[in-house]
Amino acid sequence: MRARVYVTLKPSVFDPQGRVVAEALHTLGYGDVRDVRQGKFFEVELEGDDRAAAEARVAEMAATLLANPVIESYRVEVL
Amino acid sequence: MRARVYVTLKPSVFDPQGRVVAEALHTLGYGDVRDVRQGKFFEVELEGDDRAAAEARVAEMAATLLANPVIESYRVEVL
Amino acid sequence: MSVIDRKVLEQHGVTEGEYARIQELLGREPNMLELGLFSVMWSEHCSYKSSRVHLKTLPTTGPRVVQGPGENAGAVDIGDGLAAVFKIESHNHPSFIEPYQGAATGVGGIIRDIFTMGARPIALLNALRFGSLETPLARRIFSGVVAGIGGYGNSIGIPTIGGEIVFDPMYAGNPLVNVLCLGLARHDDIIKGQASGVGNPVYYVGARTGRDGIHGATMASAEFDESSAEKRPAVQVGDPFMEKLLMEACLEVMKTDALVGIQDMGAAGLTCATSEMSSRGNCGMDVEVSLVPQRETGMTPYEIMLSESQERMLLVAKAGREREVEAVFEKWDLHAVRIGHVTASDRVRLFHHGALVADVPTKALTDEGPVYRRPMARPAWQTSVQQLDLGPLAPPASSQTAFEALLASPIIASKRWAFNQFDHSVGTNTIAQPGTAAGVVRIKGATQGLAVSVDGNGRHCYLDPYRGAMLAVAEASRNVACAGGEPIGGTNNLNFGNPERPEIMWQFGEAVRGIGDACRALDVPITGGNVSLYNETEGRAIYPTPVLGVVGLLADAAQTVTRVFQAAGAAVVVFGENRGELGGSEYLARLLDLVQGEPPALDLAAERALQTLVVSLVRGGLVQSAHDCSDGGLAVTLAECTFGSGGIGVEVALDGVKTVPAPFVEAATLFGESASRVVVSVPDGHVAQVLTAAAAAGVPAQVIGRTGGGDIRIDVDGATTVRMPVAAAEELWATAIGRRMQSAAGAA
Amino acid sequence: MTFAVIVFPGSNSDYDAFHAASAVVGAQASLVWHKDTSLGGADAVILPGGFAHGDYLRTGAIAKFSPIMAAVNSFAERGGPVLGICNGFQVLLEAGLLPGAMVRNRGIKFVSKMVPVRVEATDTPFTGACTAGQVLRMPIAHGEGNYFAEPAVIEALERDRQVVFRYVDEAGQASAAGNPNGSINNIAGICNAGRNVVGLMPHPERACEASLGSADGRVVLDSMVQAFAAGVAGGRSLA
Ligand SMILES: Nc1ncnc2c1ncn2[C@@H]1O[C@H](COP(=O)(O)OP(=O)(O)O)[C@@H](O)[C@H]1O
Ligand SMILES: [Mg+2]
Repeated sequence: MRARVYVTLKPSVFDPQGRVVAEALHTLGYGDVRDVRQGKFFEVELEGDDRAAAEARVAEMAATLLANPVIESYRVEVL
Repeated sequence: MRARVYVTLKPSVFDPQGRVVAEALHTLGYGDVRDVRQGKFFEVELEGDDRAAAEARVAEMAATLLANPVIESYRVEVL
Repeated sequence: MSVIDRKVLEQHGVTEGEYARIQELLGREPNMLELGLFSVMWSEHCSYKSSRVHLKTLPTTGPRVVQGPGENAGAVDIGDGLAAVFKIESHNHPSFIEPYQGAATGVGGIIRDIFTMGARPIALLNALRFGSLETPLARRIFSGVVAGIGGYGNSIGIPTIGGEIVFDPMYAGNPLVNVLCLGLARHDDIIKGQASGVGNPVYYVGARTGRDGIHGATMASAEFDESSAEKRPAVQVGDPFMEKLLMEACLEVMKTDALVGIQDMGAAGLTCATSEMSSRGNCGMDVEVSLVPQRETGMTPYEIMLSESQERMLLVAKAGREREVEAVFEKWDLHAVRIGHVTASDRVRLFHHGALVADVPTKALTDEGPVYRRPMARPAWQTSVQQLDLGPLAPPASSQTAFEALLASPIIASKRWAFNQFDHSVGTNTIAQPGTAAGVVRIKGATQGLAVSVDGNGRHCYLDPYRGAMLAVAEASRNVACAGGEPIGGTNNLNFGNPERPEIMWQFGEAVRGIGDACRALDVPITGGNVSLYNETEGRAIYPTPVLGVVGLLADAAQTVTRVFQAAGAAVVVFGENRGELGGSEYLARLLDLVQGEPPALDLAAERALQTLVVSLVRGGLVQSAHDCSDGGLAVTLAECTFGSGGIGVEVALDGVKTVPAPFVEAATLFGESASRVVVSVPDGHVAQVLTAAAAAGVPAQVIGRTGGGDIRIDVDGATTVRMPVAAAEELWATAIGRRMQSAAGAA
Repeated sequence: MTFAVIVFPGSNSDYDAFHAASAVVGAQASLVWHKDTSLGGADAVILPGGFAHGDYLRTGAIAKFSPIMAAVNSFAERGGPVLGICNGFQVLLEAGLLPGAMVRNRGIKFVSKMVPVRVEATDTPFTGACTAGQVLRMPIAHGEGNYFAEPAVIEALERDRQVVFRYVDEAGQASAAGNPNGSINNIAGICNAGRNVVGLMPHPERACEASLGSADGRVVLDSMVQAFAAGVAGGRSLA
């Protein structure tokens, strides 16, 4: 089984990485870029083939380790 | 318009962060995790509303700046 | 505008008495924005309302003091028209909530305080406290804090040259992250955070303002509880690249004489910067709040004024010189935005799209804040924790076992796991590698060098806050003395619990008294510092933890030594007296699980004589190494002198101290932590001269053995108590923390 | 001779390189702002350490678009000597002046310490004064110094002796224990096919004076000065 966890900074949290990328894109001539936010994702390979179980398990991993609930939110997707 | 660019390390490139996350998950008792790979994504807010144009434009940004073709591959998704 | 009722006041942390005073100062009811301004400026964090009466007693003057407390940082003269500019700052609460960002933004804040003064930051140090390394939470916080400090300081390119780290369950729910930054400026270039010149433009530059950290200033002043929750992001994310741009641009602007004054926006953000700058310059300021660059839409003047977004500066330029100032910022891709001007009034007036939204007398915010002489009471348990009766106890282990346990204790073990994540070589000024001495930097273009050390011992202060604080001053200045630095100035970070509790306030008062007495005796003026109160979780306070930062001046940066033995065949000399004091020692804590007794006695005159002696010996090139004797006592000190030497061992013979019950003689001799001791290694040709100098200075000195061989061997009263190959001991000591962290490889 | 040290907004070892080249080695050095378009007639270029544009995206990723890089490119094409140190190496990789890429250190942590580095090739302008196999002690300070290239590229680099520096252990062996960041084949530095462009992660400019813990790195800058002197004496200018 494979699952993905997408982790993003909460909307209210400042994203310096996105800021710098947006500015670089402006410099490169992409003036139509309004905003960039950067996130990360984890592709997790799991044993077993129970989708629902995998989803729950990966959500648990996200909550404990992969995302920092203080500043980040996450979304789990089973492939 | 909003588009997302997903950037991943090519399979041939060792992913230190993924490995550390996998090890940490094992320590936490998730022995069924076979492998973890970490990627990043960019959420790009663009002016205009031509989906095809946006897709082409964002793909160009990805190729020029957001991904390094030596080690990374990318995928563009218009939302 | 909503009504200001009891609930609103409570949310703002404003008491009814304080509210009455606000009304009196304004001559009317404040509106909500004005209440917000008062609440942050009168918070503990900004007004020092609980601590001020005590801080006033500290010695702050001296012939070298160029800038004492009151500005963004202190400064002391180091000759040739140069000044060392330095200050320490804490970021304890944010680092508990989000270790990486909390520590990173803490580093960012103190760096801004230094370059704001017109000084180029040249070094960072940190003092950290975490819970026991055996717990996952402490490891996670430790790991995040270390990464955060590195992530910020490394990027900007300021070397981290030293620090100290202590692990103790008392800090489990409330870690301490204190960061000291040292900068260098020419006296004439020191710039003050002051506004003046009616009509002069006020500029905002740096990161855009978001809703982050609103109520941050009040957060730092209130205990955690379950509900210190969501609403607004309590965590600020650091942007070291922005800070680097700001630093370079500001230092460049300062070289023009187009600048009047500048201040960073730290705690209480724009509110603090506008009111403090006007207050120092005895003027007023008009600001159009809507001109402030904003990161989010729909921000209210209240949110803009109270935001604590990072990496922002406020500056006042000379009218007519606007283009020059703007051009420098543009060079660095920053946009200085004119948001207001200096006025002849004595008020800060805020406008929103032209409408007056706040109008407050400047000094009311900065100088009229409440000052509390809070009740103090010596805790009932104080006397009992000071009782230490070794009589009924038996030593828990052989000296050899105890020695090995101490070397592997996270408090004593090498901190390389942490400092190998800090860039310490950038800047090409770092003379001593971290872990081998006080941090020492040279000064390019001058002969002088600077040695800096940060020290504190919460356990000592818990047992006796007065003496513990004195010991911290003594240790920090002794450390710089061992590097050949004459202590010339100090800064302090006072980390304590809830000052509304009389026992905590007593600890605070005692500690400040101790710092004052020690600084006076050692001639170390305090030029600034920081107070962090309410360090408790669920009613449990941390150890009272004053952290002292002391700066020492090396007449010649090349004349320095580290703790490391340089050659075999040198005489090993101990200065000072071993009284075998085990009270509050790491030995008792680690091996007997006992935090008990009185901390080691301190004779300040003897301490001063010792430090003066050591500085002169290092400067005279008479000693090859010098190391302060502290945690783990003489045995650990000797072992540390062999570490990093490439395996140069040591053989010494000690007389057992006779002040303890017989079964503890070895332990007290080896691991007792008597203060005012230094171990030096001396080539044979210099021994007589060194002993004569010690005698002349009235410092007890004793040749106890020689360097050489591959072992650490310590005999007490003729019997070998500790014997171990240097390599084995060093391995134990060097890897103790890494081994504990390995099992906890975790999230980045 | 004159070294041009390029200053990106986030460079933090620019003054260190400037100081080493001028005050220590005694050459001329000038700081060149990244928005400039000319190298001002310099004889060698140093891309210094730091975080050129914050490098949150990838190290060196944005720097390749800085105006000065066109001049650096054509200088390199004409055979001019270019040295990329740490972030400068990362910039050279991103700019395609050197092959390969950097990924996060194997241990994912920033690593700052003195390491032994072996000189593998002495026929570059920055290693001419070294002896083959000489081990230099220099500091490293990076979070992304884990050198990667596809196997075919690595093979070609090794075959053509383009590996200029290799991490070694205390015994001088290119062992796993001597590899601080996971770089393939312990690669610490490489050169281009023309051998005039050299990039390395360790910091020679921070190891030019014994008081800083090592003076071993000085030979890298001395090599350049000697190469220049020899070039001028031989009637050809490197630039
Ligand atoms: N422990 C202390 N001893 C001496 N001065 C102190 C101490 N704590 C704070 N100060 C001084 O009080 C002033 C205000 O403190 P500061 O921490 O700079 O406020 P902010 O957090 O807004 O920057 C500074 O001049 C500082 O040096
Ligand atoms: Mg301040």
